[in-house]
Amino acid sequence: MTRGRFASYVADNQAAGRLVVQPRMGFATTEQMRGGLLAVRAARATTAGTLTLDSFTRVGDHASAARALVHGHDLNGYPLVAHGAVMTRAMLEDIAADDFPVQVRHGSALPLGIFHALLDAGLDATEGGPVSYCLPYSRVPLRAAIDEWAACCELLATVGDGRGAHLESFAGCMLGQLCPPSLLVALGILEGLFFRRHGVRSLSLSFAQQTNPGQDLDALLALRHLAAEFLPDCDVHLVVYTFMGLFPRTPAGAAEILAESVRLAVAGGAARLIVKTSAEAFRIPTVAENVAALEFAATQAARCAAPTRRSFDPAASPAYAEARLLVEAVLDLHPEPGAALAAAFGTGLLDVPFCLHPENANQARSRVEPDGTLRWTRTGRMPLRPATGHAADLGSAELIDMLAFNQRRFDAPTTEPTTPALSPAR
Amino acid sequence: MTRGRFASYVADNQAAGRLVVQPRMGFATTEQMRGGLLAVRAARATTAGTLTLDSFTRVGDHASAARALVHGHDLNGYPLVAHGAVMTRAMLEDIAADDFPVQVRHGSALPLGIFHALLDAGLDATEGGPVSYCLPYSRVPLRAAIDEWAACCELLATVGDGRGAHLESFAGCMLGQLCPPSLLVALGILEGLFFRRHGVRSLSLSFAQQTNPGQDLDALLALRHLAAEFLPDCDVHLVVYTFMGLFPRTPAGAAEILAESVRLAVAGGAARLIVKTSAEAFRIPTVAENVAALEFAATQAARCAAPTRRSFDPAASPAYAEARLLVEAVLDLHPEPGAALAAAFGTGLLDVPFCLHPENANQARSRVEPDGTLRWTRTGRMPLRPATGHAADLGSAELIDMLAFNQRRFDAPTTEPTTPALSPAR
Amino acid sequence: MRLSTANAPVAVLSTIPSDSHTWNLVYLHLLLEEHGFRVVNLGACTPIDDLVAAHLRHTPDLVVVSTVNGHGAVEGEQLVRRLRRHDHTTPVVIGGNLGVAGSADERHVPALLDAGYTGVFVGDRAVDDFRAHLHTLHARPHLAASPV
Amino acid sequence: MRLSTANAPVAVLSTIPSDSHTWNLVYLHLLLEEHGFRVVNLGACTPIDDLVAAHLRHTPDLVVVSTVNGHGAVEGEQLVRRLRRHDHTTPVVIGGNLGVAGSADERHVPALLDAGYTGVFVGDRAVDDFRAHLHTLHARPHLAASPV
Repeated sequence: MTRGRFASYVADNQAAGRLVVQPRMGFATTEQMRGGLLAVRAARATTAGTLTLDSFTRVGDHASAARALVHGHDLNGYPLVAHGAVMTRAMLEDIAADDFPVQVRHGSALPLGIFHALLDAGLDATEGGPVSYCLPYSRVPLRAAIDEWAACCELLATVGDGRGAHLESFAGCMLGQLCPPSLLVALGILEGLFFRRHGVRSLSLSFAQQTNPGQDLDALLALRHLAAEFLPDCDVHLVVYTFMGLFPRTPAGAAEILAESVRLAVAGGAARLIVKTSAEAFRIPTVAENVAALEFAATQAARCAAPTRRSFDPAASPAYAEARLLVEAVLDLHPEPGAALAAAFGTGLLDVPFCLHPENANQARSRVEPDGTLRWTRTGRMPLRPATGHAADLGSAELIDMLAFNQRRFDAPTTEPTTPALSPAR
Repeated sequence: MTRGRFASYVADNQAAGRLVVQPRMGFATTEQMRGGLLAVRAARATTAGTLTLDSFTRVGDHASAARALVHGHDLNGYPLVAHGAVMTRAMLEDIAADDFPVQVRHGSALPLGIFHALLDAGLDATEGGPVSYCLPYSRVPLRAAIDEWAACCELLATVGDGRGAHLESFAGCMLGQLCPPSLLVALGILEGLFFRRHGVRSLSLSFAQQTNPGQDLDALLALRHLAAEFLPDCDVHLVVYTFMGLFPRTPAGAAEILAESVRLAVAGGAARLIVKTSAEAFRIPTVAENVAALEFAATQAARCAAPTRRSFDPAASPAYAEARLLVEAVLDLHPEPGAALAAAFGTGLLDVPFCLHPENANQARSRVEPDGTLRWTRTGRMPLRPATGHAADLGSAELIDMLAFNQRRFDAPTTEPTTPALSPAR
Repeated sequence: MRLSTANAPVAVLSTIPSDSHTWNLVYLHLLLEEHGFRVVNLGACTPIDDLVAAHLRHTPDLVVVSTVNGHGAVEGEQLVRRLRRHDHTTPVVIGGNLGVAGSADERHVPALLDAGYTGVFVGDRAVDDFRAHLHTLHARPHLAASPV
Repeated sequence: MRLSTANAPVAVLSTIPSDSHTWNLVYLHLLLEEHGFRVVNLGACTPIDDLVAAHLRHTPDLVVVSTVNGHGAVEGEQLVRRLRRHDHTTPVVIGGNLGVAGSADERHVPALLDAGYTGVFVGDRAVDDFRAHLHTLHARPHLAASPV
């Protein structure tokens, strides 16, 4: 398997027992962005760099991004297309290298311009997906996103010195929270198959920490098992995201949720972790806060036992069972993964709970159990069974309660049920 | 004749009796550049905007320009390609318009990248030429510059709404000083023919103020007459440059040399003037100094008598006689103006005095007479006769004396011969 | 996300063109329903044209713009100016995090009210204030049919 | 620009890659000739590769870099570092306006000397100092054959 810069770095470190940790980070000016990357590179941790793009760039409104730069207004990320390849190469000079690969994170449903810009700038790693960057983040018709992502994958597949570029599916992070893991796992495999169909062979599959570590570990192991089954000819690594929802507000709570995500990554065989910081509940973190989180995560990872190859019994895994069912049902719709995904959402065979995209059925509902486990309360037309004994209807107060589950779990652990042990849920 | 934004603005103002005045101006950042353009636009004068590019961009070293921007180092102009089209459009937003056209000034021998960038940014006026931006400013082989400028012209000719873009020949400014005007006029006509051959029909021909106003006026009138003869099917206007050499150091001297260039422009029927400022002898002028110079020039222009269509007798014009001889001799070499120019320099039929380009014969020499008139002391293989009674050899002290002629003439006018009257030299 | 009566007042719920956050929209959807509204929820990254079209189609009794990505001050203003070309009277409110520096949101309030919003809800009390505002709307005659 | 004797010392005269000014080069050419040098004048915008090639071909007794466009501090340093890879002994001097802010040139002098120049000439006395420097070079044995 040939690997580009990003995948080689991750694989080499995983082989050496080191977890690659990575921030979310994007600043408006090249000077700020360079400063942030230099700090991440210098952190006492095995880091990869991140260029998070701003919201204007994400939606293709580069004129607004450029206007903000000219007038000295702030942006919530790095405007890659407005700055362009020449400036971005200079910004990355003597930073991005084989020992410090940089990934572009963008959130765009129609990212062809972003793909051209990042490749022109000499970068070769990014993330997203036709479903995972369309349904949660846009009103773009799914078919348009699928077509454009196909073109993006084919562009990625042609670049570089024959090693190709790296693409991470964001499907394991859909909406950040409240989605039962089996659907996240299924979507990850389906986007992986889509990437592979369009020429990308170096890819990563993501999974975002949810509300019960046992359930999360089961999901991560199921994802790894399914990747081996469905993508045997690809170079695949797993990436874990520290919880993306309402974040603990206390320093101790923020540290503990981050530590839990590190343990999940190591135990689940993930090669890479996207961290959050103690400032996350309040504002966009500073560079120093990001560095502190990266170094804390690295320390935690070093303390974990070396990941033993766990015996994983698919027959006993709830996530595996549901995810495999969903993947196979979708693939039965059409031989092309893209067309199959479009048909699946069109018919409600896939249905992301709480997702407002016009083409998502939005009939499925889920809830957080007292122990943090995510359960289906309504499955719409998906071939899954909802858990019994729950009202599907939900009020605003209850929603807030569910969204704040991890905040309560980590900020006031003594008043909550004991944090569940880290073993796969049954 | 269809005209683009730049040429229409200039022609309309000339028809209304207003001289368009224009600074040299280029800054590193979009914020500074926007501020400069806004100030020029707001000046109490009929102004056009200028984007002068930096030296790195001029030689195609966009990485160095971008590196300087990222590290906050200064640049001596606006790095158009490093900033790129998206940022430049934002920089120009609500500034560049039909009532304030902006011209890109660059000095590049191989400017195709610059042409693409300026057109992408929505601009449609620039300047230079295959000879005038190659011989004085680079070591680029003349044939390479000619080929690239041909491609640039053909690109310009295809853009816009069918009105095409505007191109100014810089040939009338070769080396800025010490070149007898007849050669400058001839090169202007030859570059104009080259532009026309490659599709550009909206063009301007330049002439830089030298050391004797009578000789300058004769040259400008000859240039206009030759343009009518050789470029009858083009939209052509004339542009005068305030003296480009060692500038007077006293405020009074700087004002008077600028005023003299205004009188030259008006009397010679030029539509546009590129000004210099009172700071010119010491450093790159500030925005305020540029605005002051533009407003001063406008005031001076308003005081001049409306330009009467002077009777011009080509048979009595020294500049016309020599320029026409040179143009016809060059055109005899090859039916293609580009190939003819290359052959002319290759054989020494054209020879720019003091020009160090490896393909310039550099056998011709000139000197400044006591009254400021520029005369040939050696003509190399050009079909011209040198003035008699002069040694061609020149020492360093004498060179400095000649370069400083205008400094002396305007800084200490009482100790010098009376400033010659503004009437064509005979 | 539940059925409302046909004569219930209508709220169009939207965000700004560059904002991809939706949990705020899911929450407000439920909250507005609990206050008797039928909700047209336009979801993430709503182009202003889509909002205007929805406005003209649904003739809502209330327009709610919720944004947290930091571009609310800029795009929120553009949005309401566009909307006000078509409609000078319907209450249009905005809330969330309006700028990149969260705590400085208050300074954007006057400009947004000037631009055409009838309410701007920022800071820790934003949700409470918004709920109170919904109750004052209920006092208006054409909304009286739909108490919570 | 005049003929020199075959055994005259050789000066390579250049500017930096981005500098298109040449009157300074024309002047220094004459000045160097008047001090007995045969001059190889490389003209405007000399790429560093061209300078290195000329240096290797002509094995000059002196290299003079003159620049006025404001990039001298940056490109002048790159230039001499490249040259010093091939030659540690030949005098290499630089002068002119080294930065965009003319009067602050003095601050670039130490870095340029560190990088490998044997002389840096800036400010109002630059030309006088350079002429004096040329006279000190004449005191060196291999240049003794060519007094002014």
